[in-house]
Order: sequence, then structure tokens, then C-alpha cells
Amino acid sequence: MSDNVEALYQEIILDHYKHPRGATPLTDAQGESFQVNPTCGDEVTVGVRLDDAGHVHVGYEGQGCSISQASASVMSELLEGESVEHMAEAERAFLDMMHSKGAGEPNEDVLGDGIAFAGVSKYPARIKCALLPWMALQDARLKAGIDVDKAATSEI
Amino acid sequence: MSDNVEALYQEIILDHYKHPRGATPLTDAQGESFQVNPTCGDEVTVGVRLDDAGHVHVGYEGQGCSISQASASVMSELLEGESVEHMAEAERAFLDMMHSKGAGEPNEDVLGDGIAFAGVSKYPARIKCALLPWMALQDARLKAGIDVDKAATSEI
Amino acid sequence: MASPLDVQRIRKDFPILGRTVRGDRPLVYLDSAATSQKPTAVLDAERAYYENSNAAVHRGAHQLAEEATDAYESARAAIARFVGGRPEDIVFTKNATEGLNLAAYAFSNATAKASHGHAVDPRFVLTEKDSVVITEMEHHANLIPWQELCAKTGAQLRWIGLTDDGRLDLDQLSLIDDTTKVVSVVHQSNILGTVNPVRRVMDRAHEVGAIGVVDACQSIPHMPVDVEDLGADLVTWSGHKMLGPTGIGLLWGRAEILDAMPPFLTGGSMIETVHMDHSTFAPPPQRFEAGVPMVAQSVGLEAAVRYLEDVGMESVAQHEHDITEYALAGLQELPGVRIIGPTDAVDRGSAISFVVDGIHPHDVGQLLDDRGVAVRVGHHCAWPTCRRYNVPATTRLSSYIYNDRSDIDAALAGIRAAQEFFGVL
Amino acid sequence: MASPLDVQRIRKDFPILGRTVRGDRPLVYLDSAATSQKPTAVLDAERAYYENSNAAVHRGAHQLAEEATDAYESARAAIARFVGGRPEDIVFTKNATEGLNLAAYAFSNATAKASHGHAVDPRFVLTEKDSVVITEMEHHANLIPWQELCAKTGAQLRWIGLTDDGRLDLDQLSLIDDTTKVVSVVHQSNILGTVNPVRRVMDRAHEVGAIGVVDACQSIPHMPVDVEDLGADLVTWSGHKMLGPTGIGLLWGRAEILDAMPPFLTGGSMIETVHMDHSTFAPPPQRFEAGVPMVAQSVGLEAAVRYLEDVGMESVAQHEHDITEYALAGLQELPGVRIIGPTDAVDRGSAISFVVDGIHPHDVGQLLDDRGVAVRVGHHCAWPTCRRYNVPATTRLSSYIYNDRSDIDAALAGIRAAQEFFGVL
Ligand SMILES: Cc1ncc(COP(=O)(O)O)c(C=O)c1O
Ligand SMILES: Cc1ncc(COP(=O)(O)O)c(C=O)c1O
Repeated sequence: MSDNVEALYQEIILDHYKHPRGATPLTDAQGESFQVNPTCGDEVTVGVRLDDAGHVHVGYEGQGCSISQASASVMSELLEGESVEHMAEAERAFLDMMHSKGAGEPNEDVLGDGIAFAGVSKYPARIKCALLPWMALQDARLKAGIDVDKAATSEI
Repeated sequence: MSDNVEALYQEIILDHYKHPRGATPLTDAQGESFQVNPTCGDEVTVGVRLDDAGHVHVGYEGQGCSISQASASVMSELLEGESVEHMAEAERAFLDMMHSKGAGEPNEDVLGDGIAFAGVSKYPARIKCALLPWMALQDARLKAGIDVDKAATSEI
Repeated sequence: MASPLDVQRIRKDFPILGRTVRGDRPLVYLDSAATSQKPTAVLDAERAYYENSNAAVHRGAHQLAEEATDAYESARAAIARFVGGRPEDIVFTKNATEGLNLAAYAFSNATAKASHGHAVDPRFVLTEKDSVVITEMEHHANLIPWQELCAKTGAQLRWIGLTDDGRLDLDQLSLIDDTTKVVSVVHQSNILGTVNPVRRVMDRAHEVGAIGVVDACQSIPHMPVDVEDLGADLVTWSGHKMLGPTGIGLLWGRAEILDAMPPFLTGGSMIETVHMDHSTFAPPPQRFEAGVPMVAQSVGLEAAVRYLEDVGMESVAQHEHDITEYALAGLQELPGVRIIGPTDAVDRGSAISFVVDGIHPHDVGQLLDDRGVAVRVGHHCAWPTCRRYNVPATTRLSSYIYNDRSDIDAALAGIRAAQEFFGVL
Repeated sequence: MASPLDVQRIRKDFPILGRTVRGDRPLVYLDSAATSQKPTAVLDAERAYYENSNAAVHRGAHQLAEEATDAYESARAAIARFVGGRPEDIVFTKNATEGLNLAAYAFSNATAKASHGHAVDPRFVLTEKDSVVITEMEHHANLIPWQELCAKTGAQLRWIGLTDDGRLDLDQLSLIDDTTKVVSVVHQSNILGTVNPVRRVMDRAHEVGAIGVVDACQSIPHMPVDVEDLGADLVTWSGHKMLGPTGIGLLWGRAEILDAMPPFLTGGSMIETVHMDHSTFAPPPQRFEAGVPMVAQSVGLEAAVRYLEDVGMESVAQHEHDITEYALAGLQELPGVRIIGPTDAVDRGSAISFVVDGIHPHDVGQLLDDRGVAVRVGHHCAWPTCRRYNVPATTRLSSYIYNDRSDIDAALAGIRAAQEFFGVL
């Protein structure tokens, strides 16, 4: 097995894939988005809600490859209960990492388990898989009226 | 000037081009056909009539390059007043010559001045020019109900 | 029966097969159902055309134009011979997708023109009472054009379903009835590998007076096909899957049908006379070839056809049959692997889809790729077929004349390694 | 101003220019308005693609598929840069003719779908009260698709006439009125050489809310063009006239307009989701690129664009301006020769049509060919323009970066020889 593919399939990714966290739809979502990767048929539906205390709640449901499903799991774990600012920051950091082609040091403070996806950025066909839930999140929070600093998100 | 182009523009062709014979429409045509060469816009209308004595009468009108116009002139001169059999024979001989790529000896008894077109067969783009009036003739005589031996004509 | 091909000799003609991928892994190319590789003879022919005879065809009075026209028409003749048709009945398109759209647009264009009082052949005019019949194993290229046609005319789209073992459910042939104006069906499925009894479907279409279309993308490259024998009115396929260049496809049509069809793409070279307010059109095939065509690609495709003729299409079919049998057996020996499509090599081509318990097809493909084995993953442009078999996607092996059993072995070993890696054994 | 190009050096990059024709005549290629010749860099790029990275794009999980996708999208980016657009707004077609049909079919498809209750953008829906405006100097590719659109929708076709000296009659711009839904105009005429004030025509189109289309086939290869500056909504041109391979063309569209357009060719790679009874479509440009595209050709075209960038489009334009002035002057010195189109080099490209008293254009071309001079004869796919100027056809010289004044001299000498041969002097 090559180093690159080892980096792609980090233990942590496989773990999230086999034991997904938060993989249930949000029943009281304020915004929801269904996204699909037309080349491979991967699907995810992400729901989002902002509670009165300013905390974000994220739920999802989907089917697809290890990368897309683990990404959804990591994302929901990372954002659940966090602030809108944190969500915006994480979105930006995840995107930057995906477009880095493996260069640069991802920010573990912001991304948590998400840094495990750094290796995905070397596989152009898989970047879309990792981004799928994040695209759904972005669309869902816009539908929910949760806007964040533009610079953070306009480049997916 | 190359030998090939000398053979293309035989004196006799230039003479028919500059002094076309029979270049008037047949007022009492039994069949008439308008043909056009879509690549260069050459046009010819050929009319044909079979009189009670079994003689063919041919008239035409057109505009185009030296080859197409001379071909019409030679054709009308060759066929005017001749029998249907002669027309069929000439049609076949002219076609064969055009598809010969310069090989074979055209039959002067049948083709008369028409043998001057032997050199055209070396220029694929000009074969259509030389054939244009003959295609119109074929269509016109079919419209006039003048059918001839199939083998003679089906391959234009 | 063993393969009649000398694969090692053939491989020498395909420079790309000598390369390595993912570091130092020798390339094992098992994605020929997506696109085939090209032998040197094809690349040389294209280049020679550009270096010696390049010009616009059917237009110039100069020598290059003559030579280019000759090259283009000679390619048409070679392709016609290859499929048992007449050159006049072969239309060059950019790919098979254009060919299928050309077929579908004949109906929508005729329908729209008729509704504005223009004379058209009534066989191509659709109303809400009419139906269009396809199957549940069509490539999107033979599905969406018909969906669009129905959206534009109100006609009803019907499809013949599939059996659990990956075959057409012929009991549903009765869906083709008096309302049916066109039936379009794939000869060999690019996802299931199934070879369909198209003659039977076409005969049924003709019984009810419908026009019959065959998508031969996966059959003509892989077995001897005589277009007349298919019993269809229109047959389409692509050049890039049969050793030819990208950017060229073919449509064969029965002369009488082509002649009855209105033009599709319009512009230069497909006209007879043109005025500002009206035009008349050239006879087929020119009527369907507007604009400067893919001349160099036609020359490359002629070289591809000659290459295949030299190998011999009977031998190609026998070779692939051998590989298919070998691969089907090998896959079925692996625990946790399920074939989607026929599990034996009868009436079946070399495209083999499968799923592996506990591993998503995309991940299977990735791990094969890591070992140098190039396969395709996803829905293979046949998404409804995936749904029919309750899989989100599949991994697909597909071979051609330059593959042998060792390539299948590499794939099988890769699948086993993937199972180990994902811990699903 | 003299030419800034080192033509002798450039010619070395075009192997075909070293050949002889009609026996031992060195080739003088003056037919680049029909199709250009290709430099070695383009042929090498295509070949390298086939020998190293050939695979189906946007589909595979393997390394070749990644490389092929990269090559294809990098070509899109290079072409976008060349015309000042965004890659997302560039659609690959097989030729410019397909691009113009794509534009025209947006209207007929939207109209047909609307009539069956489907939601479409109303700007693309035509009725008998609407009009389509073109000009009298259009190539058939920018005429017949609109004739067909009108035949299918009942809309009225109008055209802006021409002045005696080969220009658009701008007084007739008022033909573009409140009924007008689309205006399509050629940037540089392939028969007259005229460069039209397209910005003015497009602005007028937008004043009345019409969609504006520009046929840039003869401008983008020959002068710096920024698609934004044209003021159009859609701009189309071909690759084979700008040193690129046959079989590839381009359509640039304003993002908002592309997005509002229904699909044209449908099938694989242009979808979002597919069910048997309905599908949804990908955003542009994928929505308009159904099927396996012309990947090798896109790679060749990127090499062509880079070649032109190295030469510099300002220099190309200046060079051609020089040749055009020289040729116009030389032709006007010949007795019995009449130029069809502008007789000075202001707002004019290097395609120069002319007629010779007493000799049919076809014969002029034949005699030039006999001396090795390759020109085009006929109506140049602009038959109505010929009629406007009362000529059955013309002979056309057209030059490019590999031509110089000596080529024009060869043509002029050939015309004189033809006049002597036909005894018309
Ligand atoms: C002005 C113009 N428009 C359209 C076309 C059609 O281009 P293509 O043949 O590449 O489709 C051409 C060239 O033939 C042209 O010169
Ligand atoms: C069965 C089938 N039909 C149609 C197509 C479409 O062919 P192309 O992409 O060359 O247009 C393909 C290949 O992708 C195919 O396998």
C-alpha cells in the first residue's frame, strides 16, 4: 500500500466510517439540504438549527464511500453545539485544506479529527467526496438564514 | 502549366464554354430538371422531349464554371436529334469516363467532343461539375417518362 | 476455449500500457468500457494526415482539399465495410451521445415543424397518445434524450424491466404496442455486460410500425456486428471505445429512414440551396454533418478499424469470452463479492460490475488504483440500473484485446487486499 | 506598418508547409479561413496525451482518469484565459456550428417544453409574435439554425442588410425591436472580411431585452478578442481555425445566461440525478457536454492557444493587417478583378473575396491550384451574401501567421496567368 493511500485512509477516517457519530436527521432542522455527487451517486442530507443560546445543531443522513460518510460524521461531531463563528471557521479551514494539494499544515485546533482528511486533497476525484457534507451544510445553513462571513465560504 | 491541367482545360472545352451550343431552354419539354452543385453554386436546368419519330431533343440553361457549362453544351450537341438508345449509351459512356480516374480509352464514336472531359476525371472536385448537366438530363428524362436500361444510369 | 490472441504482441502497439502509475506500479488498464487505449497506428495516421493533407473537406478546389476529402470519405467507406453497411448510410458524429440525440431530435424537430404547417414524415411526429419504449438498462445517453423528447411532445416514456439475473424481461415486450413510435435499446449493457436479443426487440418494434434504434457502443468494439442483422433502423456507437480517437462517433441508418429524417445540426456542408428565408438540404449522410467535421479523427478511426480487422473480430470476441469466463469464475470464488449482471458468460460481454460487502465501490476502486489496477466506479451512467439492483454504485472491470488473465488476477488480488484492509473478511 | 512576425521561423513549426503539390510546386496555403494548419506543438501535445494519460474524464477513480480530467480542465482554463473569460463559462463543442445550434436549440427546446407545462426561462420561449434578427453576411452556420428555429416556433426571421461596400447597413438596426428575442451576428465575415461593430449590435439587442449571440469564428483566431468586450451573451468559435485540431469548438456564455438555458445534447456527464422518469441536470458547463468529450483535441487546442500567446495576438493582427493591405492593393492593380467586400483594410480581416471578369471563380481557383496556390472557391457557406453582390461565387484568399507577402505575390501572378490562359485580358 502506498504512503498516499495510507494517508487517504487514516485510521480515524475508517473509524468514523465504521462508527459514524450523529448519523441521524435533525427532526427540528431550520434548514436542510440534500446533496449528491453525480459521478458516483454518493448522497447526504444535512439539517441545521441554531438554538436560542446561539449554539449550532447538526444532523445528517447519507450513503456513500468511506470518505464522504466519515466526513459527515467528523463534521457533525465537530460542529454540534458550537457557535456560528466556530462553524464558519471550520468551514473555511476544511475548504482550504481540501484545496491545498497536501501542502500547508491544517489547523488541528479548528478541525479536530478533520485534519485526518488532509491526505484526501492529493486525490482530486475524492475531494468532492470529502466536501459533500460541507456543501450540504453550507446550503442548509443558508436556508436556515445562518449567514457567516462571506470570505469563509464562497469558494466551495 | 501542368499536363494535368492542360488535359483538364482542353481547347474543345474552352471553346464550348465560350461559345455554348444549344444554350436555350426547351419550351416544350416533357421533363425538366434543375440541378445545383451545393459546394460552388453551379446551376443548370435541362429539359428533354422525345418526338413522335423517336428523336430526343435537349435544351438547357445554366451558370457556372467552364467545366459544367461546356459539359452542358457538349451534351446537348451530342444528343440533340438522336435516339433514346444513343442517349443511354452516351450517358453510360460519360459516367464510366468520369469514374475512370484517367484510365481506359473513352469511346469517341459514342461521346464525340465529350471525350475532351477525360482529363476532368483526375480532379475529383471537378467531376461533379462535368456530371451536373448529365444528372439533370437523367432526372429530366425520368420525369418525361423516358426510361432506359437501368445498368446504364443508376450509378451517377 | 483459450484466447486466440497474442496479447503480448498486441500490447507492444499500445505505448501507454508500458507506463507505471502511483509510483512504480505497472498499469493494469481494466476500464476499456469507458474508453479504449489507442495503438500507435492510429496516432501515426492522424499525425500523417495533419502533416500532409490537412484541409477543409468537400469545399476546396485545391489538392490538399482533394486529399482531405478523399481521406474522410475513405474512412467512411472503411467503417461501413467494418459493420456491413453502405458508406452513404454512415454519418459521422462527435460521439455516440450525439448519434442518439440525432435520433431523438428527428422526432421533436418533426413534431415542432408539423405543428407549424411544414411537411414532415408522419412517422416522426409524436402526440400525447404516443409512446417511446426503452429499457431499464440504458446508459443515460439512451435514456435522457428520450425523456427530453417526451417532455417536448407529451409522449409517454415506457421501459422494459429487468430480471434478477440481469437480463431484459422479455415478457414486457408487450409494452411495445400500437401507440409506440420509437423503440431504443442497448445491444450490450455497459454496466451489466448483458448482450440483448436486439433483433427480437427490433422485430417487435417493426410489427407495430415503430422506428427501431440500437445503442451499439459496447458491442461493435467487442464482437462481429453486421448492422443489417440487428434489424434496426438506426444504430449508433463511438470511435473512442474501439481503439479510435476521442471526438468521433458513428450513426448508421437504413437509407429510407435517414432520408425521411429532418436535419439536426444545421449549417455549412449540409445544404442544397440557401436563401435568407429558406433552405433545402443535402441527402444523407451530408444532411447530418454540418460544419467542418472531425477529419483527422476519421482518419485515425479508419486506422483503428483496420487494426481490428487485422486482429479479426471473431478472435476479439473469443478472447474476451475467455477473459470474461475467467473473471466471472474468479470473482465468484471471492467471499463477500456479488456480481451485478449475468454470472455466466453466455450472451455477455466483458464489462463486469460487482459489489463487495462492507466496502463502498469507490473505496474498492481506490485501493485497486493504488496497486495500478484502473477500473471504473460509480453508476456508470446507468443510475436507474443501479437502483433496480439496490446498489448505490458498482466497481466495474472491463477488458479488451490488450488484457489477459494476469490482469484479472491483479484485480482479484486487489479486491482481496481491499477486504483485508477494511477488515471485512 | 510592417509585420512584426518572423514568418520564416514560424513556418518551420508547420511541417505541411514544406510539401509540394501538383507535381513539384511548393505549397502556398491561402485557405486558412476554411481551416488553419497545425504546428508541431499541437500534434505533439495530442500524441503525448494519448501515449500517457488517455482515459475517460470526470468518471474514473484511477490515476489516468485523474490526469485526463486535469488535462481537459486545464485546456478549458487556458482557453478561458485566451479570450478573457472564466473557465466555468466555456463549453466544449465539436465545432462552431454545434455552438450556434446549441444557442438556437435553447429557444426551440424551451418553447416546446413550455408548451407542455414545464418550467423554463421565458426569455427562451418564442411565439409567432416574436422575431429573430441576423444579418445578410452570415455563414450558413449562423443562418440555418435560426431558420429552423423559426420553422419550429413560428417566429419571424429578419436580417440586417449590407451596403454596397460590404458593410452592415446600420440604419437597419431598428429591425431589432420589442418583438426581438435573439440577435445573432458574425464578428468578422468569412466571405467579405468585414469586421462588424458587434458591440453596437449587442447593445441594441440588450436595449430591447433580446439575447445576443456572436459568431467569432474568424475573429478570435486573428485578433485579440476579449469576450466580455463584445457585449454578447453567447460567443462561439472553432478550434480548427486557430491552429487547433479538427473536431473541437467553443462556446462562451455569460454565466447567468448559460445557467438559464435548458440542456441541448443530453446523456452521460451532464446530469445531477437520473431516474427512469425524470432527471435533473448539472450546472454549466457540464450541462452542455454530454458524453465522452474530445479530450485529446482539447489538449491540442491548449497547445494551439499557447502557441498563439507566444506569438502574441496583437502581433498576429498587425501581421495580417499588413498582408491584407498588400493583397488589397495588389488585387486592385489587376485589371478585370473586382473585390467583393471592403476594399481598404480598415475594420477588415485577411479573408479577401474577388471575382475575375470572364473567368468563373472555380476556374480561377483551379489555375491557382495548378501553381501550388491553395485558395477557396464557391459561396463560402454564405450563399445569400453572394446573391446580395450578384456573384454566383467568389475566389477567396485568406492568410494567417505563416503567410507573407510572397504568398500574395504568388496568388497575384496566378490570377494574371489565368487571365492570359482564358484570354480575357
Ligand atoms: C464565420 C463562420 N461561422 C461559422 C463557421 C462554421 O465553423 P465550423 O465549420 O468550425 O463549425 C465558419 C467556418 O466554416 C465561419 O467562417
Ligand atoms: C452503452 C453506452 N451507450 C452510450 C455511451 C455514450 O457514448 P459516448 O460517451 O461516446 O457518447 C456509452 C459510453 O459511455 C455506452 O457505454
